[in-house]
Amino acid sequence: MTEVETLVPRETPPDRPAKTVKRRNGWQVVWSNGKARTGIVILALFVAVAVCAPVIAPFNPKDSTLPPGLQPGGAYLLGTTNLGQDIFSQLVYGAQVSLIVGLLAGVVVTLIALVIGLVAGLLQGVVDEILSFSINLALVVPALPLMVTIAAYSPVHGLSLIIFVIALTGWAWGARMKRAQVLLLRSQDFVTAARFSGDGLWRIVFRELVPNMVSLVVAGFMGAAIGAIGAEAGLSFLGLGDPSTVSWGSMSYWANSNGAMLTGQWAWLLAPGLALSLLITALTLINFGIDALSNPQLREE
Amino acid sequence: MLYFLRKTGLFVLTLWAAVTLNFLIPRLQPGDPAEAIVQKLAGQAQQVDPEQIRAIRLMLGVPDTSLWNQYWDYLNALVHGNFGLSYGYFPYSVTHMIAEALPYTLTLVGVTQIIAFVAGTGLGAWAAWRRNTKIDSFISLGSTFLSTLPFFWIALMLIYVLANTLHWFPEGGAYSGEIVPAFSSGFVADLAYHAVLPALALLITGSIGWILGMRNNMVQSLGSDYTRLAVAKGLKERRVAWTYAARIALLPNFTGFAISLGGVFGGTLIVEQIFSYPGMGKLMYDAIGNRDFPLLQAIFLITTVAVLLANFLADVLVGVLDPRVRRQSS
Amino acid sequence: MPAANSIDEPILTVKDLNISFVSKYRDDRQVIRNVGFEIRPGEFVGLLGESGSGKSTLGNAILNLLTPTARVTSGELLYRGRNLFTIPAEDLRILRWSEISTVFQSSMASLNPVMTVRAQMEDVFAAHRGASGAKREMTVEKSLDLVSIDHKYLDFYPHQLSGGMKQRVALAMSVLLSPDLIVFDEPTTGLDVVVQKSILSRLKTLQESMKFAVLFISHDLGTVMEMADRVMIMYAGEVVENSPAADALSGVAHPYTIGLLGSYADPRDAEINIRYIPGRPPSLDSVPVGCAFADRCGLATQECREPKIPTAEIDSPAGHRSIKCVLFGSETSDPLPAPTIFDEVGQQIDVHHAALGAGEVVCRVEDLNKTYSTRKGLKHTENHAVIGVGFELRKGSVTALVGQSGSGKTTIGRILTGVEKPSSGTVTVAGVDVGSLKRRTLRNYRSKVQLIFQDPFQALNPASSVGYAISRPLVNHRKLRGSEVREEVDRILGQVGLTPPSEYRDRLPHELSGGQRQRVVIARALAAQPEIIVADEPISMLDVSIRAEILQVLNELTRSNGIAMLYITHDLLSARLIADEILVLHEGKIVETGSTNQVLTQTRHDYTKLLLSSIPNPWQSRRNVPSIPAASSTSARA
Amino acid sequence: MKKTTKIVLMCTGFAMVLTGCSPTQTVNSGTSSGNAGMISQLNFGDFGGGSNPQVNFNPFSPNKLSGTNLIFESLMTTNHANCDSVPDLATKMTWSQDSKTLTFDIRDNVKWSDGKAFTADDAAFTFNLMKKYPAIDSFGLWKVLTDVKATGNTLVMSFNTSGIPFQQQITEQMIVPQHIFETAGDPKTFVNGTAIGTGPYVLGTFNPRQLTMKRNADYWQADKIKVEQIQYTKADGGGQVDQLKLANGGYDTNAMFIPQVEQAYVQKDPAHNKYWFPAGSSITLDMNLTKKPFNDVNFRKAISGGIDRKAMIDKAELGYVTQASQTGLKLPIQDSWLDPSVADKGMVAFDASKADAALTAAGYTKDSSGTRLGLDGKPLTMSFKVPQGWNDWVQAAGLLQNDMKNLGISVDVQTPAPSVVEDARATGNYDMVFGVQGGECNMYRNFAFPLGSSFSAPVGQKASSNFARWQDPQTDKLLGELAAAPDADSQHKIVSQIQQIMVNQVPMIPLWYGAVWFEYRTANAVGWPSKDDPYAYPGDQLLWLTHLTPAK
Repeated sequence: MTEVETLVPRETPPDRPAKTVKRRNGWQVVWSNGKARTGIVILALFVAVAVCAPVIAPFNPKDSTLPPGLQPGGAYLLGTTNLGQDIFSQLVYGAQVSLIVGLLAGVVVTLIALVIGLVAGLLQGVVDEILSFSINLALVVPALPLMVTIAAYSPVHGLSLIIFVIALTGWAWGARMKRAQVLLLRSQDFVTAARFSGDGLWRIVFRELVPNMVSLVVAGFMGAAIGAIGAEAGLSFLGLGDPSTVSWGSMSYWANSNGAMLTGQWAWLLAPGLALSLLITALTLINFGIDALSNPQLREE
Repeated sequence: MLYFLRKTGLFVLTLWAAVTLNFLIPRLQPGDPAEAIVQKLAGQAQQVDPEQIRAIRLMLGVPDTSLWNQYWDYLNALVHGNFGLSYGYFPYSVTHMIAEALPYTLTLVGVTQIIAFVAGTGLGAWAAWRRNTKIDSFISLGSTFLSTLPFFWIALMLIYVLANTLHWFPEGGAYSGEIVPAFSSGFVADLAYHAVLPALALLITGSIGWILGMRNNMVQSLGSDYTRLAVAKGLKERRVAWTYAARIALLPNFTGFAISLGGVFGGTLIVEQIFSYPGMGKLMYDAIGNRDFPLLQAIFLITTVAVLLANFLADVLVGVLDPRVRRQSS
Repeated sequence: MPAANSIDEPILTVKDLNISFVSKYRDDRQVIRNVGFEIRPGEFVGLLGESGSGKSTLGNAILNLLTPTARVTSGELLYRGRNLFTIPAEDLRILRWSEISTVFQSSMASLNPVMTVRAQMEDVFAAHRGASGAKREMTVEKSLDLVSIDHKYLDFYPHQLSGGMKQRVALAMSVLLSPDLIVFDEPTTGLDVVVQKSILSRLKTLQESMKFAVLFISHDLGTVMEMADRVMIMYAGEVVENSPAADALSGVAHPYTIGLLGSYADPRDAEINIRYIPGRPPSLDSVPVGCAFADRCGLATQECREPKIPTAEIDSPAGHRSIKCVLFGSETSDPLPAPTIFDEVGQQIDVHHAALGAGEVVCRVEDLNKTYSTRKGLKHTENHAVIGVGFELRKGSVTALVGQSGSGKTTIGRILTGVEKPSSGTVTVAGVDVGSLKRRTLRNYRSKVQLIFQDPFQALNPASSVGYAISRPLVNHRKLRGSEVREEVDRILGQVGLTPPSEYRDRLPHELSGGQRQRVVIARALAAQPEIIVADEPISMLDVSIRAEILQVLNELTRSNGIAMLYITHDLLSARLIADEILVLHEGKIVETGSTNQVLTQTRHDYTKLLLSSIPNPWQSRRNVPSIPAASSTSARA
Repeated sequence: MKKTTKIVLMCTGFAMVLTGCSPTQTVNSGTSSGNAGMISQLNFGDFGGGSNPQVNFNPFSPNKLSGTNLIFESLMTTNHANCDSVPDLATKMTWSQDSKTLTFDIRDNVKWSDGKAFTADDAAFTFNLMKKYPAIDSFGLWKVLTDVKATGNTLVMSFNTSGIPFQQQITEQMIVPQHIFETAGDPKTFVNGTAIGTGPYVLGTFNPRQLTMKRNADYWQADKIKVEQIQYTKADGGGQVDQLKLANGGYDTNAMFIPQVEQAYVQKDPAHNKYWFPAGSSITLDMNLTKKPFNDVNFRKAISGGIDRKAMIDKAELGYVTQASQTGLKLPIQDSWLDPSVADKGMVAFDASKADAALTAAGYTKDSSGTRLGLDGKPLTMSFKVPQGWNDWVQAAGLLQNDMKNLGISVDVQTPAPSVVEDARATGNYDMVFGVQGGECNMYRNFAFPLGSSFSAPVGQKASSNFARWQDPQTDKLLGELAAAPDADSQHKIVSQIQQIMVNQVPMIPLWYGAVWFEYRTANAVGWPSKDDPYAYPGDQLLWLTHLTPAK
């Protein structure tokens, strides 16, 4: 082994009080990572914008009573759409959709993955075989075509559909990771020890296994959220989202189909793409910090 | 032996499940291909004569038997490799349409996937080898940033800048209309010329995953004892970097690469859509719009089987490349 | 081969070396502090230290393989006069392996898993085509002959070789270019004792024939002392003693050296005496002013807390000694301290024994068999892990189950705890056959049987506090509630020596040292008030200086609580210390059994003899040195 | 590795530019050089066939490529600008007194492009083929036809009822060569690659990117055809890219939607870039008349006045269209059919407060929070299904949603896939949808499809075209009379009565006339039909192709 010094935890002699021991919890590890810190700040800004959208946005994003097709400038920071809607206001409100999709789809995907991973990892035999098979199946069925097909044929379009589609196609990878992690953890001595301490299955799951999967779960959540935000934008761009919601994806869709490139309405096309990019950058940066939680080798020294 | 049997059994089972899913998904939704065709013909400014729908339904032979019967017919037809006639391109057969589209996708996406993998892996390895230098931050931060840009957005920007503004490349299509598609040098050059922009879009986004993945793996393998021992052995840098660090770091990427090559058969929907590239992705998008079940099913099937096969082959191949796995599987 | 005239010129000189780990986010940690030493041609130098002492960093520094976060802040590393830190990269590359080669700790990880043994060995020649003719005489095949490995293994991949074989390959590889210096970094850690012994003797033979110098880095003083001409003892980043091995064993040495040596004895001796050093090495973040060892040293005086600790340079008949301790003064003329004063170093362990056959039988194992069957294709192989084993565990007494890895000792432990079912035979506890227990009843059974694990780092949930871990058996098995639980947790923490309990109750495992963790593991086992404790190698992962301490805790608690303990180990010395009865297990069968004394002093079976000979004993190969000087004086006092 | 590969690719790209391997923008519109008085080539844009067009010049196929209608001709051509039938392969058409026999005089001296003579037998064969294969009888002609026979140079068709409603479908049926189709097997799956026809053009070259049609020198009125070659180019990327190409003058004519046409197209080349978006069918608001509150005529009437059609026209439709008349007629082309008693030509004025009052008067009161209540006292909510991707409709629906909100009615705009909307509409599983109604020359078809009870079905079963499920004996009676009405006068009378039903009963709410997209350039050819000279409709290609002359 290399660097024994960095891997061995700091030790305190029993006769010396432990006051010098600083506990670095998960949040501190993430925050101590410069990239992650930047990401958190950007994300916080987005959240603030989304929450305060009614205050920040000068117009109702769906209000189509403004003069249509204006170039950026003046009262209309980024111009107006062909329908006479304020692009800047749409951009501000779009943050809401992206964040909500990211959050909800992330939670749903993570929950499905966690439950399936836990069950498959804990129960051996037929249940595990079936679940592992489903995981492998879900991994090989091409996600994008499936997503597009379901989205295209769904009788209802809207955020819930997008979240449903993302969840349906996105859970398998996380489930596989979590199953592997459970298999690894359940063979650990401390799990055996908990059994010898008389703990029941549920307590072992929630006190011994789950807490040790936190970084994996959080990283999985971030990954799912990033994927969901991207997928929402992609589906919306293909016109498979809900065109009446104001999201960055649907803005791009409308900009593209209404010839923003043609009429030189740059801001209409550029802004949502850049906003998306910035949000995903923020989440990716935070994920670096979370990686450091689970993989000390990546910690910034 | 048992390992192989088990693997094959699983493969067949997965195949069956995928085939069944392919059958079910398009059919679980309402809608009628004949209506879709008539609607498309009529557009928004012409009223539709109900007789037309009847006639087209008659023409396509849209099945009206039970789902169960359709399923058996479907399985039966599959076994015989008969995918039937496309609805959207009636009277052309599904096989014909796929044979038309597949070469474009395979060359464009296949070639770019390979280039993306080679380039991405190389860049990732280079960044890891020079880790914590400017080159490393340039490569890893640059690719991280690019990876956050929405794919369609990159494609649109490429079109705008390189095609619309600078006129360096055509906006879309696989070749220009004047040229007769044939295996002539002129046509191949024209194909390549048209493929530049979509390939660029695919390369930009496609190589990022490999860059970041390779960099991570390689950083780990560089820290490993066998690499450090290789340095201690006084091996030349190149030898250490490639034979020791990169070779092992490459293995986990390899499976992913094989699977992505399998995915090539499905085309890349968004690229082909934006660049109107006549490949499998665009064919599928049209098939969805046309409710062209026979075509859609076949595309799904090909894609899934390709991914499955690639997965299977990747397992075998990794077994060849990685003696550790070889032993477990023998 | 070093030229004859350079025999006294050091080949490697380290001068005033300081190394720090630097980080953007915390203060630099100085891990190597003012280290200087020399290695002469053909010399066998041992570098000793516990985990965290900086010995591996020092080894890496000599190979110039420091990780990017480690910075050499000052000092020189001279190889035959050339500073390896500053010579051009290509010169360094050429020098590597042809002059200095190495064997890493774990060949599991140090051999490239995707290259054959031959390819990895031939790589060396390819990289050093310019090596002189003499060095080319060695071939891959010859080198394998040197370590007695069949040539067919050349075309094998590392994972197809056993751990011992891999280490032999690594050894063969290290001599390919006949280097003048080989750095061994814990080369036998993790290997079975018997294998370890054979590799070390092979190394010794090779070194004697090829005359290369060796820097042997290890935590195991016993092993090193057997082989080394000279030993360097590291503590908290400093070399506190650098002496000929014979001098280090003379009983007059740095108190830390004395303390470390206290952990060794010959288990066959009628009366043995083991000492341990209480406390832990300081954290490298806050090394105390003055002598870093002062906090643990029974001989520490005010002088030891002064910032400048002098290094005594002493010439002895065996060679030169450098000792950084105020007891030795600073001038060569200063007299050596008297041997007797070192009696105050460390603490003697105090263990009790029960008479053989005393105490009621709580567990009876009869004709136990365990067969694992594996199917590989159509081939069906059976592996008999345990064959016809029978023994009894008695209240308040300790039974040691001794054997090599793979002897089936762990399987017996797992069957006894109900984790696995026997193929045949019975394990009877309180009239119930353990093998017949079902899920529900097994849970009850576990309140009677507890486990102590080998690896304290794995045995505690990193996410739960110490208090939580200990409270679970109390709640589940003893049905305690509320404040009862809390009081009992505190009481048990006190029992295992983690006082004051309030200091430890809410800590997370990573905030504890290895020894403290093992105490927590013991506390958790005790909390269930079991009748039987199965301890599986409970000290093998701990630092040498504190092993005895944990043994003492175990011994004390089982006896005072009237618990029957099955102590599973490969180490006869530790068995000698706490067991009343020893069962020697070899290939699934018990080959020898009897009272501890009987087994060790009237050894009948060859296998037991082999195990005994594998125990590192610093004094064994140096019969000229008086046997166990510290022991004689303290046993007189006891 | 990456670097080198990329450079190679770039080099191929550049090399082609340098060696003149033409980039797209030179794939330009046609030129008028060449033979004096001739136009050497015009570029017509897309030629259909999906993303990967395959050879298909079978006039019976729904997937036939554009240009098929330049290869084949019909007996008569309808001028959609004034609904006149213009002689083509037939020189004359005569109805019998009872409207049950139709006689065509077939033109002499017409040749198939392979040199064989065209005869009345070819025409008879064409119709009888449709009898044999009902799948290619797109308009169900053989429901009313009983016999088609060629005698000399006349073609006689017999009907079991009045054939007048089918006149346009019969005259417009493209006539195929018997000598090719009788050996071609099943006409459903025949792709007709040789494309032998009588029309002004013959097939030039085809690949999935480009289709060219060459002038047929043997065409019976070849002297009127000045365009030597027509080139169709596959639309790249649809939307933006194609629009850009149009704006840059890449097409001589095209039929595509282009946003902000003045700014994005005309302004790019004001001298040559022109457009004319004449009216097509009415885009209507179809309400499910089996449901409350749509079954209440007062409700329908009231909300009709509360819809700001002008906003829809200006915003969703970018001002390209005009308001549709409540009469169901396509104005101003069908002005002559207008019942003079209908006020304002049936143009419903937007008056939100009046609509509000009317709703209240009809019993739809508002509660304290301004929510409109139904007659049952529950808040009025309704869904509006709009096909996903039909963007102008989606935007118009959004505007309607606003209008309804102002009336206190909440409308939930849903945008499922088009097929889902169709399915919902056909089975009556909807509240509100957009419809495309009328606009044809034949008044029976205009009103029968949306209003005839025989085209309806109970909720749950698929209706064929009367999706609103208007069931009215009076309407059915009028439609029956209209189908049989032999002369213009009687037809006018009946249509007036139907207009009264439309205006008073409001079975559907026409909103605007769907635009027929038509952009054209006068750089190479002049004589296009236009707003100022609407001698033909954009779809009447044969009519305007015979009018085009080279630009000066």
